[in-house]
Amino acid sequence: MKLMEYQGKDLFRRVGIPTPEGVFATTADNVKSYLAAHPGSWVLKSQVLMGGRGKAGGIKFADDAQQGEMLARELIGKLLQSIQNPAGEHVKSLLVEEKVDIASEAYVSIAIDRAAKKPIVMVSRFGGMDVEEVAAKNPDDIKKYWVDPAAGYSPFMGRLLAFRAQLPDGYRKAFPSVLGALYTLFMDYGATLVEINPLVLTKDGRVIASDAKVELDDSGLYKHPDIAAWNTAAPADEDQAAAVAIGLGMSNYARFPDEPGKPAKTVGTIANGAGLGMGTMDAIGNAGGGAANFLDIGGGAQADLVKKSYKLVTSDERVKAMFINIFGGITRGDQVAKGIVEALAGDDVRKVPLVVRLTGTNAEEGRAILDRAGFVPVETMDEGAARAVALANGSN
Amino acid sequence: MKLMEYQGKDLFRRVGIPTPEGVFATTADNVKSYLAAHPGSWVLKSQVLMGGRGKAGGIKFADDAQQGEMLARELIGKLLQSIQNPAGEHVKSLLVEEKVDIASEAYVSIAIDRAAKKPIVMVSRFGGMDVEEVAAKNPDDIKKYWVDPAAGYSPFMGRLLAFRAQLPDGYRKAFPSVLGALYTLFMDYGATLVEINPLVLTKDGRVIASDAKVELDDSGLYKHPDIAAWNTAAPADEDQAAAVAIGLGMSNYARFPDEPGKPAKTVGTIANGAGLGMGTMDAIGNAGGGAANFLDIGGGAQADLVKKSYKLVTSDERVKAMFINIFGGITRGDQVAKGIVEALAGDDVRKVPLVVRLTGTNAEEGRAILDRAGFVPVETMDEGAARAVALANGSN
Amino acid sequence: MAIFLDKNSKVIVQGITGREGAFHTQRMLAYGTKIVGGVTPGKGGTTIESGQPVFDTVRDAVDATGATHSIIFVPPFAGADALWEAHDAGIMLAVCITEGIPAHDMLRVVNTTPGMRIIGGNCPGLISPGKSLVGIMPSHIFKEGNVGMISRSGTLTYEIVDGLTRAGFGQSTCVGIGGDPIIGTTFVDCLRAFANDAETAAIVVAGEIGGSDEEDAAAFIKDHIPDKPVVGFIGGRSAPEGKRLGHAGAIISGNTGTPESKVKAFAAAGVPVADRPSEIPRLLAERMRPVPA
Amino acid sequence: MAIFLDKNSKVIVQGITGREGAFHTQRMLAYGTKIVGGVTPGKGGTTIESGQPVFDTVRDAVDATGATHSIIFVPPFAGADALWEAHDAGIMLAVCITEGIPAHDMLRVVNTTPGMRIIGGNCPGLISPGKSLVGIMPSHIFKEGNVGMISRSGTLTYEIVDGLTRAGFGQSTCVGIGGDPIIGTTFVDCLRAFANDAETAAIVVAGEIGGSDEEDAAAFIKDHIPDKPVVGFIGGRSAPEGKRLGHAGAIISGNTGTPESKVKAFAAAGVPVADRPSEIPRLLAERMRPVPA
Repeated sequence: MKLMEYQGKDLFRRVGIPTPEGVFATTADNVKSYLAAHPGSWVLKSQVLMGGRGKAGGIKFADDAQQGEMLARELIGKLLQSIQNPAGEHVKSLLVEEKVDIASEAYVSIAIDRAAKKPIVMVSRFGGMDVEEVAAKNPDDIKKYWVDPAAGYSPFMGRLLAFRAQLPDGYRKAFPSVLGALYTLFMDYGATLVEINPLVLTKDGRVIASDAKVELDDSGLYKHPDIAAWNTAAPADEDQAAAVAIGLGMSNYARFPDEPGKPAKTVGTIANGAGLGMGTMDAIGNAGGGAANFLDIGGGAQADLVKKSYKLVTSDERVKAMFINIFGGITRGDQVAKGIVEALAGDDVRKVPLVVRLTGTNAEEGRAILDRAGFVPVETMDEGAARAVALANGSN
Repeated sequence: MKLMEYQGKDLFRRVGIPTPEGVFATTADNVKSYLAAHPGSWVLKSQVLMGGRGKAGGIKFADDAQQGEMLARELIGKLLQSIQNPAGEHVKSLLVEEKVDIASEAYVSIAIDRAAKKPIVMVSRFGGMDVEEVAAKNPDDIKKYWVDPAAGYSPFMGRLLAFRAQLPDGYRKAFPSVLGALYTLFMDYGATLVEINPLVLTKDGRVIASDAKVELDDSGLYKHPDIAAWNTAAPADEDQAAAVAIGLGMSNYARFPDEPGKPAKTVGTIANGAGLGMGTMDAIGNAGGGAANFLDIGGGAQADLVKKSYKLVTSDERVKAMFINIFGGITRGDQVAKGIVEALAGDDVRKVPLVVRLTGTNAEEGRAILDRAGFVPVETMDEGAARAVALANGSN
Repeated sequence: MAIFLDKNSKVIVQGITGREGAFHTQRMLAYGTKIVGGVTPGKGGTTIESGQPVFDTVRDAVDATGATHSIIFVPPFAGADALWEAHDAGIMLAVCITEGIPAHDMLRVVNTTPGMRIIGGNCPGLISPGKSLVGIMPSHIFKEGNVGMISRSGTLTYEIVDGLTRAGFGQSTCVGIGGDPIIGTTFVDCLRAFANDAETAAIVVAGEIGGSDEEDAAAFIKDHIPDKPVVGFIGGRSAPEGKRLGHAGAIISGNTGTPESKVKAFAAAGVPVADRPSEIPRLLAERMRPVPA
Repeated sequence: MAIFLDKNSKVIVQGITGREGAFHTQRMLAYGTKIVGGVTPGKGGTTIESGQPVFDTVRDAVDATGATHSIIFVPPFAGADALWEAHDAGIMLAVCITEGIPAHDMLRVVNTTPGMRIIGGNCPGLISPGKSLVGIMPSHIFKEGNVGMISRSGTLTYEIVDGLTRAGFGQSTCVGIGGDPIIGTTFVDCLRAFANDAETAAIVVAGEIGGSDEEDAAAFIKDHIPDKPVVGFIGGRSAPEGKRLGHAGAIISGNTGTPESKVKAFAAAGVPVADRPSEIPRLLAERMRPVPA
């Protein structure tokens, strides 16, 4: 679960990371009244999850209430688009923050290093810019430290990184405790990424988190019902929301936008297991078609979930044919077949030409069910993919 | 720092350990009005640190407000005495708690195992009684588990202990989480001991901490200023308070009560280091005398602390002679000598015959200072002890 | 002797009386796995229908049976606890089927269970065909042989193995390492074991987009496996960038974890990458009967 | 070769520019200790008056000097951090002088610094007389020789060593293990090292009331040190029960940690316990010239 900046900063304040003064606003009136009550120079920051927000015009500066109101009206509802996010994202809210006098900008983040199986801390004195660019140009400008999660964080790690990354002197006193608080957030809230870019050193000597990027592990969200509710209140991704709505995991369904120069995404796919799901997409591609989506029904799916999944995939109007590819392990072929038959029998689903491949656990029982419904499955994944592509292209 | 029961239960509630309904009371009127507002059967528990409170008559039962007020008047101000604590302790406050219907009583504690360097959890199905007696009679009735502090607590430990200790079935569901909360308390508050005796299973199936014994590590108290303030508000031990008042550690000063059949405690002692402090006491004993106290000025003490320590020890009217025994390491002989000379020069101290032994770091400088004040130190600890005992006995 | 698991390995099932645990216990017994008992707190002292004893704790189970292997079927919130309990009881290898264990739980578990090999979580388990199955794979598709197989995915493994078996390539051991961000045993751990296993003559590595496990595997193969043919596969190569697909690992962003990066790494290690699972047997066959020099 | 420390050990001082650190650095240098540098964050790149370089971090210090030993003079709240930093940098032995480190900090440190020997905290350190001093002991009272000495107390060690030296018994190594509840190195750790040290012919163990370290030591001596004479001492034997005296260890309650229990344990191991420090040389002398059988 990706958090918006204002949500990330809420967590920052809980663990004691200094953030700029400010207020969260959903209307231009909010902004106007806050600025009227708090004269000074303020920044209006669009609250979106996409990258490249600044370049897309999502950040504005206001020196009085009138200007603030005007800019807020301009921003709220605006569609921000960037190179990373050509589809763009609508601005629904703003974070209004004090404009601080910047002496220096640093970068700091903590993520999970899968290979090392440890949290990795990264620090650079080149903050406020795209860190991947820094990493590409001069990898040595980013200093890394792997924390042993058994021992946990200790301040020397912050000192070591500050010295090695050559952060300006002004950071040194605050940095070990800011990093310690960030580590606490990372561990206590089950984050997969926490990032402050930039961590600002102000001209009057304060160290402040000017931005906040936080991603939480979905599997651990149940430990934090208050934060899980943030997600429910504002689902960040339509596909995730749709998946959750039918009882799938958040990452079990994804639609793929059409890509110029590639085959149209006209084949819907359903498979059991993420690996086979990906393999099924790839097979559609190998057969010259375009998979409209990825959908993994998971392990041990019952008939009802299969039915709902079928309905979800066919709700995408682009889908002209469907390939259901099941290699039973925990998942039992009879349940899948039952779900297919029920789905096709219902009045509430859009019917498209369907190819089924069914093997593994209880495959024979499943084939028998499909057989009774007059449906003959294919034998292999390659064969099924080729057939589904042909059907989507109007052949039979 | 030992906590009173009501303070321990405050911490229990912070970590989610169930405690009986109730209220803390410092006057009989408190008790009366609470019982008037909350009809039922209540227990009045004297808040003291000493053991054997129940046998000493410190626990009473009341069924209405009038009875409660009467019993509270009786208890508050009463001197409780037990075999463990013949000197006794005055009751200053009460904890009034619901009288629960007990189905079963278990014992659970977590302490630091010095040898294993790990927290040790102990569980017994024989709660509500003296656990040392249980341990002595049938050690196998107490089940132990050593937690790896790097991995921390996990619920299987609670299940394992509940099964091994044969706790009644009613405990099983709640026990792993109660123990987990107790472990959290132990770690988060830097406890050296947390004990629930008894952990009650009520007839209506609740698992409740009926008593609370918590000891916190003094060295870690600075991390919990709110709790450290409890201690300041109600110092549990006069000696500890006196030590802290002059700038010593809480455990650096202890007076010893007179013991029947042993020499009168007439020799005051001051040494540097706990080991030498104990050795000095022992030397007084070996010389046929009685050390009135233990006082360790610590490492690197300055003259002022030596002066204040002298004043503290001689404030005990039993002290007829004093033995100051210094083997300089971090502590420098000149500072000690300076402190002694200043103490003896002051008008505000009671002067008793004094023996000084001074060796180690800067001993020569120290001896020169004493020499200038007309004072000749002895050469060895044994010699000094013998001389101090003789002086206390009126010889010269 | 295959890797990690042979026919004498004594296995217990944590969660033996649960729905999944009970179902797969019977499947494993049917395959010949030496299931010596199981654990369900509160059901200690009973036996399951097929006769295996149930214990309250893993310690009890290990003390009574001498089990060295465990397979775990518990809900996600209890996954870390089950692994720690297995470690505490002296289990040497634990297969964690449970899906959805919080990543930070696993982070702490893998760093505090020295000496215990963990397979998974979120994995289909382990099979040494003809010897023992400690997992949930459909066992009939496997066949005893000399190809070692490692995969991040469950069902994709079945797809590939099915093809291998049909083509006549039996397997020494197949390991589904799991697709979660933090797993106990990596490709490299398995490769190290296969490299030293006399019964394994060739290896199939079935990876996915995302993460750097495949790149790490390629580097290990290049340096340490000069003498056994290895064939690779990368699932999800047609996925658009930035999409999270089921396995938390399978997300592409920046230059790490792209299909190109993985294919390049395998190529540098002399490992051919199949475009589709059905190609794997052919690539293997070409390399298992090398033209004499 | 003494134990833990010899004349070639390269030592750094954590907190070298602080009051205590600076003072004892000069004392150690005067004794001949190979102090190769020190650490004070923010003072990296400077040198102290006697010429040793100061570094910002322990890693920098170890990288530049190859130090293997460290002595720590930092405030209590920074004690655990200093020990973890030493471990992180690959220090093999760290002497922690700092007094008052929270017990739970030490609990976590000693369980998460595998491979590094910690002496202390709240200890006077380590000396191999004539070779090297990594501690704060008054060095002039020590003399090179073949008696190993271990003690929980600082000043009591001096008292005893002074007596040994005056009686002609030099020392191989003296270790002040510290009096805190959780310490890095115990009596048993030292005894194991002394048992295997060719230069140590006899051992003095100076214990205290409280805890069970002396009982553990006695058990170890009984089982593993049949051939070297050991003499014991127990401080605080005249203390009334239930009084906490300075060292957190020195508290008597119940039957554990009583003087009787310790004396009995030593007696069972054939270890005489001196009634006063001044008796130790005599007890040692009686055992170091055994009557020929």
